[in-house]
Amino acid sequence: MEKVCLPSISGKNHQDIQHLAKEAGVELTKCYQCGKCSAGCPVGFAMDESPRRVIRLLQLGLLDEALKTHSIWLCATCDTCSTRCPNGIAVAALMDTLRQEAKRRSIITEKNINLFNEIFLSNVKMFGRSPEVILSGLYNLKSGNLFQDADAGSHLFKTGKAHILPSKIKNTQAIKRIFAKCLEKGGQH
Amino acid sequence: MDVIEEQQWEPKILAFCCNWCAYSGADLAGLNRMKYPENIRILRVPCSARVNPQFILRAFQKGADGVLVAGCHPGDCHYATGNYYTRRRFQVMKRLLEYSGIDPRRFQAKWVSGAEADKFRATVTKLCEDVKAIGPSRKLGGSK
Amino acid sequence: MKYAYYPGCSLDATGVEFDTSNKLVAKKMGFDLVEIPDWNCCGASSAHAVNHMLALALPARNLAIAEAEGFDTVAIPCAACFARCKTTAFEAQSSPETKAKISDIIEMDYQANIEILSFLDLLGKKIGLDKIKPHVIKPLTGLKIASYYGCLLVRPAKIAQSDDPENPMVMDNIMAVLGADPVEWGYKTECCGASHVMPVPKVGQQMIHDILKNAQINGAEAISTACPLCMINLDMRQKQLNAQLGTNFNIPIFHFTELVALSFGYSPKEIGLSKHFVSSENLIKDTLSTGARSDGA
Amino acid sequence: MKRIGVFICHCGSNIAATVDCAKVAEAAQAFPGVSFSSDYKYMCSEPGQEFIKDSIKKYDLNAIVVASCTPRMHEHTFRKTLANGGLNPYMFEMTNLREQCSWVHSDIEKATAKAIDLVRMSVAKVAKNEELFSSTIPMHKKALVIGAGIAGMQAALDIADAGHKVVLVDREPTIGGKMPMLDKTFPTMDCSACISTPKMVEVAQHPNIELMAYSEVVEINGFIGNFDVTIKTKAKYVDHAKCTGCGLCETKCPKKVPNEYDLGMGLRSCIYKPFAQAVPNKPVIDAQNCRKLVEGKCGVCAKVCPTGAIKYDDTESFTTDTFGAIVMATGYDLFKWEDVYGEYGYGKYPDVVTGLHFERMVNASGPTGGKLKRPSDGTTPKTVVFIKCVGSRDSAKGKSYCSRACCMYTAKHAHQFLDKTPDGNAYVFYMDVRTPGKGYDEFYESTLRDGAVYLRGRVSKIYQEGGKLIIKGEDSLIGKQVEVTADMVVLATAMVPSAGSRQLAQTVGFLPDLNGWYQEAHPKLRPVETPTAGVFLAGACQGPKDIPDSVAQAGAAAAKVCGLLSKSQLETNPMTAKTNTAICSGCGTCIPVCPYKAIQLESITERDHHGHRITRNVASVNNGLCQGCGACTVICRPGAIDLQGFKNDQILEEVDSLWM
Amino acid sequence: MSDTTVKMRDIAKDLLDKGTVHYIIGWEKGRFSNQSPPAFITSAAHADRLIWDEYCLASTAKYLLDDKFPAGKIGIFARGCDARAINRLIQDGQINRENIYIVGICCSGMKDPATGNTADKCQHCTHPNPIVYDILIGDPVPETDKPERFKAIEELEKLSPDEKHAYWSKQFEKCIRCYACRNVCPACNCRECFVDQYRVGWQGKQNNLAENQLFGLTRAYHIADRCIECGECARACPMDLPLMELNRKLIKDINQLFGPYEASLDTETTPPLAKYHLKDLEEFM
Repeated sequence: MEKVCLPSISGKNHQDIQHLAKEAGVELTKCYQCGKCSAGCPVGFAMDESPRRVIRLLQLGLLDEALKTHSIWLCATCDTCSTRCPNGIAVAALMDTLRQEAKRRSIITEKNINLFNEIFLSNVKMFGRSPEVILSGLYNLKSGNLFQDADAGSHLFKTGKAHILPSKIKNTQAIKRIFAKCLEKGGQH
Repeated sequence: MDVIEEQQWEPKILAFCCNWCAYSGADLAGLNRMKYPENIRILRVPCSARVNPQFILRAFQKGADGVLVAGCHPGDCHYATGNYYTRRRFQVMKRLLEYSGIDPRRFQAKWVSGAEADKFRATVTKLCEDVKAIGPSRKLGGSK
Repeated sequence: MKYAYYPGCSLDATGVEFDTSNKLVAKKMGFDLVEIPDWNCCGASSAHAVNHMLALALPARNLAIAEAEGFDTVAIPCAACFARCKTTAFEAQSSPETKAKISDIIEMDYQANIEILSFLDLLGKKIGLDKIKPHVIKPLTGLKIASYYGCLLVRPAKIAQSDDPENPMVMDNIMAVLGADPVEWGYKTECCGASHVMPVPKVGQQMIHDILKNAQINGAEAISTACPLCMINLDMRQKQLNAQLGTNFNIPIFHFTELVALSFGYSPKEIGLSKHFVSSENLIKDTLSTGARSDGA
Repeated sequence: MKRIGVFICHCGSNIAATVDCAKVAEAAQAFPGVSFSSDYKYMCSEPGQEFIKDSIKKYDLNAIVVASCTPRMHEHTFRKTLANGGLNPYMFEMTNLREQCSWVHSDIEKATAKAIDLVRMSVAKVAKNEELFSSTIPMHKKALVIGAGIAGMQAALDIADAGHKVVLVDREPTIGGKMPMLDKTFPTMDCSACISTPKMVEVAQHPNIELMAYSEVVEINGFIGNFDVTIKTKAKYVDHAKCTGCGLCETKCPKKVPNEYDLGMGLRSCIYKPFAQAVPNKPVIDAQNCRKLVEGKCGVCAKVCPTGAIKYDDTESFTTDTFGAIVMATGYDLFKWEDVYGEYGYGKYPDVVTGLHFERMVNASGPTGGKLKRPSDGTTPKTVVFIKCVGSRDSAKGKSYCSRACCMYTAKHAHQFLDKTPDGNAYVFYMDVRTPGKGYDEFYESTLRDGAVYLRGRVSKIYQEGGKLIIKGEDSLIGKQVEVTADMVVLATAMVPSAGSRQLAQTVGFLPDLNGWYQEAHPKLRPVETPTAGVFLAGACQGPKDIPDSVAQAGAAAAKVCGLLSKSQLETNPMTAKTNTAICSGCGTCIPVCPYKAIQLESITERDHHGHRITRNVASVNNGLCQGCGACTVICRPGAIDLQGFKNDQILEEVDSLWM
Repeated sequence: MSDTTVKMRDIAKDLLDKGTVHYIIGWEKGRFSNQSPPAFITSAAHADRLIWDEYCLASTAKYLLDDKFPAGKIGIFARGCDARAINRLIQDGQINRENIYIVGICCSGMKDPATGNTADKCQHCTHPNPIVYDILIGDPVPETDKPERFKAIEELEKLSPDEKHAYWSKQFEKCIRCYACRNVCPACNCRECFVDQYRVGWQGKQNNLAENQLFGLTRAYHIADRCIECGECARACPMDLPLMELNRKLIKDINQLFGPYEASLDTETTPPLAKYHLKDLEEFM
């Protein structure tokens, strides 16, 4: 069993955590660790640390540990937790914020999810839309599991649910500028 | 005013204290031999809700350098709800005073329980320091 | 009546028959769906995972265009798109700074005053059941249907503003009007895993599995959805699940408007039901025939 | 013209060490109205007081200022001195030179200057003092107890045993409240009915207690010692004077409806007693459902009644009485979880019940005869999940507070279930286990030994799958999700103030706290008093409580009441508000501000300046109710209503005196 | 002659003929074309004296105080401001709704006799249409809540303490303590004003800056949560003190602190300073 030494909150950590909490619009001290969030989490079974424990880590000032969890990537943002939290804590929003922070610090515990997101957004950036075929195609290519969903793929083409040529919007420049501006803002809210 | 007066000047600060909390808080400060400036003059009232904002106006008119209204914390009022009215009255009066050119630091309202001797000491000490920093009050409307 | 219409990327591809049926229903009920000119992807389901501002800006552009076109309501079939747009509107309305920041980024004036409705609420609430009823000529009598809402149509409650975050009834009510028989079940609003099936298949599959299982146990013959992603997940994955988890799922999944269109008398062909992975041919046949019988009787 | 005497006390060296008392006395000599001024070593000492009395005679003084310690210490002492010296005790002001001057300062010069100012203030004030006389108000030696649950009954019995008359009112057809509904009581597990029903009988038979069941307090006027109360007794449609309680009518009544007493799980007839040991043990007719009263048909009960007690034309009746003191004992209700807990099924699932349902089910006199059966299909549950804090400690959906009793009764329920179902599984979802009470934690431990499995975590969702209930939770101690497949779920729902208690509080004239519980006058020192003099609190109406605490508090309230009723009259504090009718324009702004409802408009008749007789309203203060806070005096723009002892002119003089 | 005038006269005749009222308060043409002072019409014969033009500046309501116990009903013409004033007097228990018959007039604002521009008191009017009446003349004119009426206050708030002090000193130097502001104010309906209570000594008699300002601030505080913004005080002031800048400051703060509130829109709502909320803003901790 690994040991946690307290006080662990270096001033830096403390500030960062306060900042992240504020960005996510949550008050960490409100959480009394009842676990209702984690109890109902549909992805919970796959998480390494339950959402409750991620919050606990932050309460104890263990920011890096929190950012290293797979949970923040696995969260599907379904918001079941936030809806049921007896203290009205926006748990899912916190997960988003932590994920973004983790990415900023390039702590990426779920490479595939991150990859998926990147491809998705690069498509949007390129075409203004997200052509599913290209998405899955590219994804399979880069993630190396080439034949994932190949069977389904054929059906999609047969039924005209998927076209080789991506639909794209006219004013792709507008989208590119949006991306530029947002990313330069570093995702800060 | 000329320099000599400046040096001799000691502010006079009037403090309205409710009998049940603030006044006994002040008593406790005495019991504990805490020290605070001599400039404070305590006026005892049954409840902070007895303090008519006109008394404050009057004090400033006569030349008070600072005024404090102190009562029980909300919820602890000996008369159940008195200090809730105090709160509303002086939130309004405080703004009116500021609006009419009285430095906001000259008037303070504070909740001081019978146990908060040190809070009483700290409050009056701070008020006194502030007032000394601002300098003598020009009477309400009055020329210096 | 005219409504701005934001199909979203999926309806342009895997969800094409959702788009078709929406338009058929609109045609029959006599309201126009005007596609937002040159609309872009709303960013779901990745933008919010990466960059907060981006997640607001992408939807905002579409909404701003719709506002500029002078629409007061936009109808959104895809739950994910709906959620992103709602969130954007919510954050813009609750903070002028955010609104300003957004407008600056998209280089358009975004008012955040256009009403955002899921296609589900448009039919079930705004237009209303009583307007649907008269067009039902082929009732889906006795079809045991589980209405599946997923997450984003009902949560976060204060943003989605659905009828109930835990036990929504809009779709069930619509199904009842169509003559179908809505099933009481526990997974109405559980999450289907969204895009997780791609990057983390094991996780996604488990989530889909639980939903199908609960529907099956509660005696559903089919599941009705209101989101192309939920649809594709529940429909396309059944084969895989059966292969990998040894289940025997064969539950037809529908876009809820397909069922509406069906009851309005459109043929499965017109709607494009054949595009589904799990065939609904027999189920439809039986249902409509019982429906016909009950009409005759 | 005032002839003021000023006496500066050294208090040994307590004051004299930092304040030049002689100098202060000398300065005081010059203040307007001062005829005599002196300092003295110990004013409060016997000779010191004599000195004051002598000086009063010698210098013909008619107002006194003593500058010594805090008035909170010796104001009373010196008032007596004045009285003995032949002056009205209120012609007195006290200057606090010790606690608020000498003890907190060290610079003698500055401290002395301040002391002079402080004395000047007192002199300025006393110059405006007027003689005050406290009046007396009669004490009606009779108490009203509202609510006849265990707390109300206990309070009533204690007061009655002390020899005072008590009227005990309850809105239900029977007294007893919730306690008789329970099966067993923790931690001793003695039968709840066995200890509560004898009390009910005792109450009914007590010569000093008048029982008014099926009645409600509708109006309260007056004040401590003299509360005029109107009580409404609902129509019973049965003449209890004639009725012998034989119960024949109940057996013959053709229509059966769900029984409130069993929370709708059992049936009762439309002429009914809530339960077998009800007190009074005589039936009432439920007018909403009785066929005779609704449709005009039937009338069976009248036909079978051997004493002709049935009275279909019965109407509600009103009685008025005067009481010296009132005890509020209105108890609690259970939080309506069905309205908000969608994740638990909004009450759609029949096998998700509350703790009170469980009590009725395991109770031998309950709807299932003490057999635990699933409401849905009547089968015996093998696996039961207990969920704590439903509505408690839940600021999002319920109440932020802890309901205090749930941890214990849940432990009791788990124990009872395992007791009845040896091969059963009991799972308890909890956030904390709170067992502060004699023998409480031991009881909880024993429940663990019985085999109850405690899981630390709030349940996120309950749903039905087949005939079973699936409960999704987290065991936060191992950080894993747990899914329990159960036959039945028992919710420990929060306690909330009983319906209508807020309105009743307003009738009495005090405000409940933010959660609707009755607010005690002081959380530490006056826990059973209310801000309204003469009104006391017993039991859960003041906040969630278990039976022992309720009974204890009832005893305390009773003691306070007895203390009051032992007096034949009360002396009022003369420092109360008073209206100057010449100035009062009757605007009534002061009325809502008074926390004691002490101010009313009364109409007076006088001649106006044209000499016409006119009748107009003015504010009048009831000095039985007025506690002298002065809130009204500030809201009164022309100062028509003023506080004796702290009059506007007195305070203005004090203020002015500082800048003479 | 405006048809409102015609209606006024007809109604007045009718009410007096029928004896519904034993006199009626309105306006008549004064000595000068730009003055229409109040008129008390006691018989139908004189009803034609009544007039409605852009110079009916005076409030009619306050006159009701002079006849608190009338022999019969009093008729009164009332615009938005007069109607609120009547509500004020009713809520303060000074007059009886049963004793008065209100003829409401929808008002589109008066002119300043001096300049001919819209009168100051009307510029910021939020309720030109009477909120209480027995019969109504004219069609309601559009109402807005005129947030800009607080502009001047916000400007003053920006000044430094010294600048504020200087500003108000300059104003109250002018005050001659004629009490016209009090005499026209419908919220000033005490039997004896604090300034006249020499025995208690709320207020010194001297006419100097200190006493003047004490009076000004006290009066403002007295009507803080009851001022109906009729602007009569400022209009009546012979020395042109900007009295509404005091009253509106209090109204503005009260709105911000205790929630939106406009005095005398009804006769039931308790004024904000006569009540409280447990969750009121807490700044004295």
